[in-house]
Amino acid sequence: MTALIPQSILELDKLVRTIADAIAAVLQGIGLGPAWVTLIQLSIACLVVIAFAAVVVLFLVWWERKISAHIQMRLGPMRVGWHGALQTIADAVKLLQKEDITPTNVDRPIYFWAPILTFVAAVAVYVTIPFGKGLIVSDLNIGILYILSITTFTVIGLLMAGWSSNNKYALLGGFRSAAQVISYEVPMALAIMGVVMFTQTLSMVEIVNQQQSFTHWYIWRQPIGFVVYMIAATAECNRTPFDLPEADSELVAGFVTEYSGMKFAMFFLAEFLNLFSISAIATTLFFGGWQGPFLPSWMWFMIKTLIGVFVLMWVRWTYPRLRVDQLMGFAWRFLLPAAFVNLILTGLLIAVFL
Amino acid sequence: MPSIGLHHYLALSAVVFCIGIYGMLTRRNAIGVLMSVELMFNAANIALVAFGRFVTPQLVTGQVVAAFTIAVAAAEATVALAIVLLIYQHHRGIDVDRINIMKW
Amino acid sequence: MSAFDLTKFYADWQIILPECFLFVWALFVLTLATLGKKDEPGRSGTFALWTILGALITAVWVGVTADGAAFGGTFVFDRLAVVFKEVVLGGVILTAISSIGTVGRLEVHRGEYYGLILLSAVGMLLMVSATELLTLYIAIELSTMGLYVLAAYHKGSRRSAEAGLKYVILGGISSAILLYGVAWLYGLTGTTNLAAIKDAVMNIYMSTGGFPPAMTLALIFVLAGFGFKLALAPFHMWAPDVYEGAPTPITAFLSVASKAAALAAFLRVFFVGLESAAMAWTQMIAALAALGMIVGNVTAIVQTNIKRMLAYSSVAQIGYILVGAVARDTWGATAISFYTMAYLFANMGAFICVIAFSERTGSDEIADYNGLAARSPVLAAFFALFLLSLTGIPPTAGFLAKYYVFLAAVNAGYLWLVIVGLLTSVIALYYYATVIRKMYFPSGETASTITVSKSLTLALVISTIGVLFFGVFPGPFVGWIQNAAQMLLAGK
Amino acid sequence: MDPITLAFLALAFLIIVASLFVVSSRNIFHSAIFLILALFGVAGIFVLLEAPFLAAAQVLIYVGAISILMIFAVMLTARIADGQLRYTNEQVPTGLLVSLGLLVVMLYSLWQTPIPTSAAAPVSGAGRKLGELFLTQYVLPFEIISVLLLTALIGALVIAKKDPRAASAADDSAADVPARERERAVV
Repeated sequence: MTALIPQSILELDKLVRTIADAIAAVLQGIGLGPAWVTLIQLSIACLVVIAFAAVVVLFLVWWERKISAHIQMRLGPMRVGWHGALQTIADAVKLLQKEDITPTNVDRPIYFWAPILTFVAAVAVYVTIPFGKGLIVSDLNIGILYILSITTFTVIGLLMAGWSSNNKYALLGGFRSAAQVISYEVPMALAIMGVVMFTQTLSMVEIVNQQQSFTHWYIWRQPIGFVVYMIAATAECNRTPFDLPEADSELVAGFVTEYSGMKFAMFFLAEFLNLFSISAIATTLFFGGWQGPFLPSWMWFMIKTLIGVFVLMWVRWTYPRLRVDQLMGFAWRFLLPAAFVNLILTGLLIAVFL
Repeated sequence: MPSIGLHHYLALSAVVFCIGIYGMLTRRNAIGVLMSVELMFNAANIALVAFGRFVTPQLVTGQVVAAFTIAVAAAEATVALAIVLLIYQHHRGIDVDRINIMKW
Repeated sequence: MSAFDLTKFYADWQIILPECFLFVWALFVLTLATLGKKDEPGRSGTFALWTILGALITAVWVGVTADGAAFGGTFVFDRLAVVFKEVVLGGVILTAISSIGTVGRLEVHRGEYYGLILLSAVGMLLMVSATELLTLYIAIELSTMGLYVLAAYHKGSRRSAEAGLKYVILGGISSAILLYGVAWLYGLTGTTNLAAIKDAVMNIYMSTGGFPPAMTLALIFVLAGFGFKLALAPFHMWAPDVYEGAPTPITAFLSVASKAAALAAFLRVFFVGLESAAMAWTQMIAALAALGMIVGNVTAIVQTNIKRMLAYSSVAQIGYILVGAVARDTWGATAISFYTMAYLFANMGAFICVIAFSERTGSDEIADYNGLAARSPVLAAFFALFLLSLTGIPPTAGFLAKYYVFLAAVNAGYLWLVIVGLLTSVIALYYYATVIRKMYFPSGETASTITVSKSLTLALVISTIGVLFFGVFPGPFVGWIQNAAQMLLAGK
Repeated sequence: MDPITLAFLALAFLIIVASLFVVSSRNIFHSAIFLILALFGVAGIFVLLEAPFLAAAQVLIYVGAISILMIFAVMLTARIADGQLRYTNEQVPTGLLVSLGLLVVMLYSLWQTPIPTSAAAPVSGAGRKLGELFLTQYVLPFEIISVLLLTALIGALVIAKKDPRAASAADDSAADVPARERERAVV
């Protein structure tokens, strides 16, 4: 048992494989068909991913607070745990204990489901992210397209929240947010298509496999695509400088105005889950995913992704917010043409050199 | 329970289509009517993909047609909703029964 | 993947040159519309006109030089396509000329008006040539998409907005029904290519000795979808409202050009693709044609608005046209094509008269046509001529058209349908004559004189030439159309 | 019962119930949400029919664009309080009769129609195949659909763009939403 732990850190994928096989053996022992076995394995994998996501969020919230604090020459949370490391847990416990207020005139079923939908959509993205060699819940052959389509549910969640709260700030916030997300989704999808044109596949694992070495990273072939993706993705998850939907100074807190307690926590969680997943997708598409020397694959993946997250946080605490018309104008007048140009250049490159 | 075959999918598609017809006949709200139309489009898509899967599995014709249909539905919804907004500016409402300066 | 075949590529794109031409220039017109600070009505209109003329010439040129199929048999440029493309483009030209006044009164988006007409025309041209259900379906959608917008183009007018809404909702429903029919046809035959569908239907018939009920149902769906597009009774309920509310040039456009294109598609689908299933649809078409003639003509009597009257009259006209379809032979196809051509000039002309009248008086009421002969003898004479052609009085093209259609039906043994047609023609004569009587024998005093703008006069003259020329010298054209119909039915 | 059967039944149930709510819900916003549910169910059916690419496209365009557009229109034209108004017209009996009659006829004719099915395995990698077909066999419809989308884009802009002189004040983002939708559809 003691020998298992260091091995598991180094070769997590083998460990996972072993556990999965063990489960399969047990299930087959009960007498279930192969389809059922796969289904149950997938469900367990999903649960594991959800647990992982929870841990990631706990860490990210703390990290963001520390980074923002240090950017602003403060210390940030210091009391609970080492450098406040356990602060998030304390906060989470507090949030869960808070009274879950439902205002009187809300559209109840919609009000109830909006945060759940947003949260589920955020988690569902993790299904096709390759966390390491063999560490993927399900390698769909439409992987990246699946991610694009699942994220659209986030918008629905925002709109549901904005509408059902029966509050003009919430409604405006929901509107703005939805308009923003669907505007930036177009250049984002186009930027991703640039990579897909090279890879000739939509499968995330395949995309990673094609970036064997440092020089094969797609960022070298898709610099414009990468920049467009990063900007659009930042806007997608409503972070500064694109955080208009929640602009506290104008809209109170946008679509989350009327939410409290557990439901608010879900929106909060979803936001950080999205932050991590856009960085993870960038890692997979542009930085070779889990490929890297010496270290175990999952560790490479985490390092690259967390660097990405750090950059996003850095940007957030450095730049001011855009105006709403600048926001739309930027998406349609600059980002979209840039994405198209990238697509055309990519096509030419492939036609000429490949 | 026999295994699920073409006829099951077609039956589902027929049910959805008829629900769409019902909605189109009874809805008062213009957007409600458009939603019913979307249901009908989807019924057709289910039928197309099911036929494609079971009748010509080696070709993907059904899927091709369905993909085009989705795009057509998007275009149509865009124009329709733009006109709905225009109507709203005129009538302050989008109740199809009240939109009757001309005899329907 | 096979290597890129440049020769084939050129051959394919040469066939759809008219469409490409129209599309590229439509883009140009649209760009032009956004460039100028305020777009003058004349500029876009002139460009649009030259564009359509160019497309017309291109269509003739392609028809002469590159006869054949392209894109793996999904698109053909046969003689039927030439005939109907010229008809459609003729309708578009007349629409563009008669729109100049209407567009001049628009405050914004003048260029886009022409752009949308051109884009819609692209869809119509494609409809005429499509021999594959998917291509056909999307072409139909393209042609109606522009029309939805154009129907609602008078944004300040409630009626126009209402027309747009009704058109887009019913258009959506009809396209969903059509698509459902297409889906089932595809499922039952395993293909979307009309020629292949023909064979598959034949096989089904040979092997089972009949048509499975699902095939009949699919036919009904397809027929209903086309019925909506053609404003064929009982699927015509959108037509009067849309006709009344839409800007009048657009009314003319969608009552003529879009119907002509839909008829060409109808011919291809029913005379070619579903030819083997003729037994299943002939009776249905006969019933619908009779219903159309009766409902259209009877309802037209009580209308007080000229546009609504013409709407119901065109419901009846479609009924007459479909009388030709029961023959489902060369003669039937010829009669339908000829009728479409005659209908183009007569109906278009009638609508242009309505435009000319309402431009000066702002009214579409039949009562206001009282004493038009005194106010503007020329306009009244034109209008009377077009109405007579719609009724089917010699020597107009309308007479010959009706004659051919009825002849085809008699040959096919549908005497009762012809009798219905003749009886309803009498009703038609009654309400057309009422208008003519009002114009020439006014009751009460008449108002000031009416002048007709130059562009509208040009359009009226073109229409008149069409109505009279095809009524007096039909010979060469009928021969040409017959040839086209033969080639269509022979599956060439 | 194997998982496929179970999944089909569950999805069919979901689609039918959601569709019924779409056409009968008193609150139009709820209708929109149920429409999304139904459309998502249809995407599930596509997965069962081994058309995953289409399922993703369905979600991306229907859920991500068309439904959002609908919700936007609902938000711009309705209020929560409207939920209690009459929501259907007097045609309910007719509608029931027509749709149930049509359903019976359709189901009967399906029942009576033998459809020759092929037992061959569906083509693998349908997404790639689809892409190839779009640019070879179906290049013409593919080009037409882009013209169609352009037309819809221009049309929607012309219609929804506020007249500089029109006094009516609608919400800010109404005008450019359709444009976005069109672009999404292209993607």
